[in-house]
Amino acid sequence: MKDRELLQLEETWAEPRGFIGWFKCVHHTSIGRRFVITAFIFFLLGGIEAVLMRIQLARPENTFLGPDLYNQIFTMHGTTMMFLFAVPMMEALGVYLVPLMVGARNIAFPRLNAFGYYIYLLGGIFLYVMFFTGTGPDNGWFSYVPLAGPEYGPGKRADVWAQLITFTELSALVVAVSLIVTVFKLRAPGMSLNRIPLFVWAIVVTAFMIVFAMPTVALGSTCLILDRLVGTHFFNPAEGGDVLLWQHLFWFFGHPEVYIIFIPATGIISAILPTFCRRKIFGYTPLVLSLVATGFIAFGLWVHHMFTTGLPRIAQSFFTAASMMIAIPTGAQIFCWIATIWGTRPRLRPPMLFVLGFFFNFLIGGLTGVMLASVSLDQQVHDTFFVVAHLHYVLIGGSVFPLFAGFYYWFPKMAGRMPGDRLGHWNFWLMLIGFNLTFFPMHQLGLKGMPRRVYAYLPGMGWGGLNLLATLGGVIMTAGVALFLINVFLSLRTGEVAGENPWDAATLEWATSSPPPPFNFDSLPIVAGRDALWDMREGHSGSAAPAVVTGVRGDLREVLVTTVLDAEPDHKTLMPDPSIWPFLSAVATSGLFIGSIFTPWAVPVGAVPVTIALIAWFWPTRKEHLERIEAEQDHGRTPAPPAEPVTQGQA
Amino acid sequence: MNSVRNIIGVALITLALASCERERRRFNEVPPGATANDAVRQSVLQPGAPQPNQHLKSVYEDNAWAVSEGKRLYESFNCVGCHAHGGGGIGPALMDEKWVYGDQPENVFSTIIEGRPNGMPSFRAKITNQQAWEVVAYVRSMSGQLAKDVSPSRDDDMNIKTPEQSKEKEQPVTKAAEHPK
Amino acid sequence: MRSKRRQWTAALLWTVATSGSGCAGVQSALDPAGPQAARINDLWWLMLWTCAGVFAIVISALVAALRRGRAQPAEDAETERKMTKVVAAGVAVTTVILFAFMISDFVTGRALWSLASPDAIIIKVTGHQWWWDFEYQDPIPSHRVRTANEIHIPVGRPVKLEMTSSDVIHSFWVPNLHGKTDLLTGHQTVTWLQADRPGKYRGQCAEYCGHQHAHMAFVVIAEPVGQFNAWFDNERHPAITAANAGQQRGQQIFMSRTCMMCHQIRGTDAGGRSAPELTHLASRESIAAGTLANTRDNLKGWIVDSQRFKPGNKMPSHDLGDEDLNALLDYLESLK
Amino acid sequence: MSHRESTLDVSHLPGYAFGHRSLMWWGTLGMMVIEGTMFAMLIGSYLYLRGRVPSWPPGAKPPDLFYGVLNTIVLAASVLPNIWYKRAAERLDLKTVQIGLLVSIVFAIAFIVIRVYEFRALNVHWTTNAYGSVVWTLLGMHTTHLITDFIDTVVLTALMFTDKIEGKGFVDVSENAFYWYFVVIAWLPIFAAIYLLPRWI
Repeated sequence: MKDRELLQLEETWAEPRGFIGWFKCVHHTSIGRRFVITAFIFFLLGGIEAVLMRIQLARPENTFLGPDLYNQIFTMHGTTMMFLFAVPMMEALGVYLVPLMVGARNIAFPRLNAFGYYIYLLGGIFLYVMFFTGTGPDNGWFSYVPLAGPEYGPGKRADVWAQLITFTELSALVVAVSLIVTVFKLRAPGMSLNRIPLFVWAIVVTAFMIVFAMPTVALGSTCLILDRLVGTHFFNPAEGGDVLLWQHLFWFFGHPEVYIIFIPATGIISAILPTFCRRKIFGYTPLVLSLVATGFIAFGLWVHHMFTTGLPRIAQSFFTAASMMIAIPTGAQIFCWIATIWGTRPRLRPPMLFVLGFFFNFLIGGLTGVMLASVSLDQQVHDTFFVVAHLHYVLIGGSVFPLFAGFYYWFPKMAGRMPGDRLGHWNFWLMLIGFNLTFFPMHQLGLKGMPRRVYAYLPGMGWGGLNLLATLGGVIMTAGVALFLINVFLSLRTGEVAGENPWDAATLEWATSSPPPPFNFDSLPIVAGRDALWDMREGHSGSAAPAVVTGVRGDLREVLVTTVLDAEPDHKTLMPDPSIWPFLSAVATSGLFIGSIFTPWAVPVGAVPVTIALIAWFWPTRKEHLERIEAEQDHGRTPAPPAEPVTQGQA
Repeated sequence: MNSVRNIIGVALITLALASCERERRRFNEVPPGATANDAVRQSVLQPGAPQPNQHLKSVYEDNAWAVSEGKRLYESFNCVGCHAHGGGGIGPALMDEKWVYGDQPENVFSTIIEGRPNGMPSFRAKITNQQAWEVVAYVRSMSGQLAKDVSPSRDDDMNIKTPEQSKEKEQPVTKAAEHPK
Repeated sequence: MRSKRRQWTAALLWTVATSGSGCAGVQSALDPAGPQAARINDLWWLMLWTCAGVFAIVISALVAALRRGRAQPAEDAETERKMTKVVAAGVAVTTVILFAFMISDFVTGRALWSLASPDAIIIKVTGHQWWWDFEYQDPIPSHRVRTANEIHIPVGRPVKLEMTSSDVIHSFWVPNLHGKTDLLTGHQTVTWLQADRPGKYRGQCAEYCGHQHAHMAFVVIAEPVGQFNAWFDNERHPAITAANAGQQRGQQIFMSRTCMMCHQIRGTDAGGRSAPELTHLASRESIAAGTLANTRDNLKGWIVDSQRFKPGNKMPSHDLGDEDLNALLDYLESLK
Repeated sequence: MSHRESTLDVSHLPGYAFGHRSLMWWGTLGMMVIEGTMFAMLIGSYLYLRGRVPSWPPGAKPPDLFYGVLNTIVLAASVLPNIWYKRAAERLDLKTVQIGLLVSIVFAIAFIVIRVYEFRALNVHWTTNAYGSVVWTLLGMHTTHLITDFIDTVVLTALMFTDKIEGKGFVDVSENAFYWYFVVIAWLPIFAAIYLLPRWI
């Protein structure tokens, strides 16, 4: 690539500067980086809430937090971790990495992706502003009716929770659609379905689960707000409604949600293991099939959250079977990973350490999960600290540990510098020991009868010692996370400069500079095999530069669109220019959402600015129009009449 | 430009304070004027120029939890028996604009504590002052006197009347001279 | 080397946690006193040791995978084929174990429901925000006994609990006897209990139900049939008439102040249903839903300022004079 | 892509494409799946609530059929102009597209007006009981889609009457028609739920 073309690309794809410019960015790396940082800040906030809870529970009948504040804090902890950290963080990694891994210049719908981020950001700010003005939700992250209903949930607390759900699931849905279309239509030529990296497979399966699960909780939270503000009777038992309808709607989303959090973590592990074991992943096809199987079965086992509500026993036994069946694909994945590690003596750098930590913790979480699948045992341990231990072993052990592995693994790509190795080891060991000290005693607490979400417990129950141990563990784990922060800040300044491919990995994101330029690749790569970079190196050991695509205009934001199955070049299209309108639409939509808590008239009135902003977003500017005309009539060819018959059939 | 910023700042602070107050859970604070206040005159007919009552702002009127407690007590003390859900029956309607013994919080408080002729029992010593002030706040919300975001929504029972939250604010009229219903 | 140390810490942690602090406990699922809790306890130990075995095997496979082999392994087809067979075997074993768990669960489940019998004692349970209302059902209305936060059951005889909630969702759970069952507004859920050995079995609400969810406990007292019948007859009688002057004055205060608006004492004209029934308050061990021992000081503290013990509960605070307060306490302590 | 040469020239490829080859088609499909799941869940809740009461509809007459059937006919008929201007768009025939869009706007106004009468003919208010709530929410959700797609069509029509005509514009018009098919097809189960189920179950 000659310098002149590189300069032209640089100038065409440059991201706007300045304060206002910040809100106009549309490139997936700038939006993805903000997404990751915002989600991590909410992770820290959720962690602080967890520490406050642990301090209150350290001693029987502690008075550090009163019941009202404790209930708000445990709800904020659950809501922040599940809706503001876990799902957005996994999607953020997808937004940053998937376009790079499939060899595209940008995500499919860049402005829609930016809109999704701003809705998520404004939703998070809205929740925390309401929390600090005393309106923090206090009905749990599941917000069961009738406690969250109009009669027993006075004030606006339950509405704040329900509206936050509307924010986060709108953001998740929008980003999920962008990710799916990116993977289906913008892959580099040659990347057929069986050459897609496993991390990208995981993100696609997650995106599909989001698209099918999130609308259910959107409907549920809308019905709850209608019940509370407009006087409908969805959940009013006296007027034909049913309190269990809320539980069904919530958990039909709830269980896929926890797999939405877990499956990207399996993708991270499948991306890290080949690099550190220096061999191709063992069992690519079984791993992909396991991902898809987990995605499907996840929708069939939500009633195991409701085993104690007296549903007919035949229904419960079906869900027991489904809950146990889902352990098979997960087991297959673990066996394939161990087979990948077999005999390779991997380099134990921080990413690999966190993956090994994942194996240790997730196994305990998975096995207790299988125990919880049985109705009779679940009747004893449901809604006790045994379940708190299980969920933290699968969420922290199963998702946060691989996430930290991913942070260390992709930190050179995002920041251009290597993360500190020694601090990395300290961070890992403190988190591993702190995590196990905090949550392993909770299995015992649950079996000794300590229910969940209690702000205090009587002295004579025999729970004091284990709770104190858990609190100490919590302090150690917090120290571990603090070390991670220190490591990040230190490495940003003094870390050694990381080249294009510090770990000698195989996926395409390592084929460009770190951090990648706003146009990702100097020239679009052509994929030769499943492990793109390794195959290129072996295949072209002798000849010149690896195969690339030419003919994509450098003076316009033009990208190559390829077919779904075999990623053969199909046509070219223009990516939209940076624009302020996605941000303004997000602000208008937030105004509508927040206003509708206080008066139903905010919906029709608020819809006007939203419509205006969306129309302005869509309306092509003169510049965009001229660019499109030029791109479509490139080299004097009139817009190709749709000769190919294949396009006709799709009415 | 900074005047606009000031206005927005002030608006946000007042909003924050309002929502702070609306959401506070006052478990054991006894409200001001909780002592039996017998300085309340029922009638506007007084020798000389009529002196207005010493108006008393009950703190429960901005507190959503206290008003919902008032609603719970309104049902468990069987006020429903005579006043129904505000529509009235044996007792007068509480959701309309007509008030015989005054609509101000201190008037309603003394009506509950003193009792009234034609059937209103006296609840002196039968309910604590905190409970009485909570019921007062709820009774005033039935005719829409309270802010919309403080008044309670519908309850999980048969849907008899519009929730206090969506009740239009009535302009109270004290018909002391008129023959009480 | 490092992974070896981690394997040791895992084994150490596991044994310390499970055996160290023992299985006894005031409210423990591992200390069964009834047939159902015993069956679930057996299922628990079966699953625990199987899963511990699976955990040990997989972790040792991982450790072996880390230690074995050369830096640059040859990915020849032969090892790949062998590896595929091992992984397939692993998945097959996983499926078999899961199937075994499922069958054992179904068998245990059937046993849990086999207690249903016609001559069981039927108790109607109504959950309120933050206390339990129990009513022993009887075909003769006058024999029905209503009590709060404490129930007595005869040893060895099944008890049927027909449960519903009057406000939010609660969950009835006494770990020593059986698993939990939710109390749902607008639904009636049923559960069966039986105690095989006499004793006091504490239970607690297990579904988050608001401010004082943490202090919504109850006690199930299992006793031989003779003691149970004696208790039941006493409960059936209305409250004893006040004997001495102090108690009469206490009763007069009870009737003239706020107490009669919410509480019921059978045999007097205090008939409030929105608070625990006090006809035989003195015969109970605890007050405030299992939070405070039933002593004179606790009762006094509870009446004067209940928010100090359970902030947010529905019992109002009272500023009675000392002498009125003592008379009231005398009366309440006479309600055997 | 059988043989591998060091560079692959794609400069000859067209600048836009219709149908499932375009990104917009997949984005619209994503939108449909999301809305479709929400409608399916709402109808699922409708059937769940049906199971909670002995007789259906509880304490109310079933909605009058007249306006519902009329609107269904108008909706079904509105598919015709959509097919017409979708084909014209794929032929890049601007004149026909402009006329087709205007006709579909007339249809859109027609069924939004009829929809107002439908709401009045439901014979139940959303605060009456759970049946009323779920019926109003079902009809309300579908009406939101009618209005949003009506605004989409108006904006596209306005664009087609400006001088900013390009290939991508025609693709957007084609996808708008494609989304309109979803709004019509989604109406059928909702129509059955609101108007027919109260009479059958």
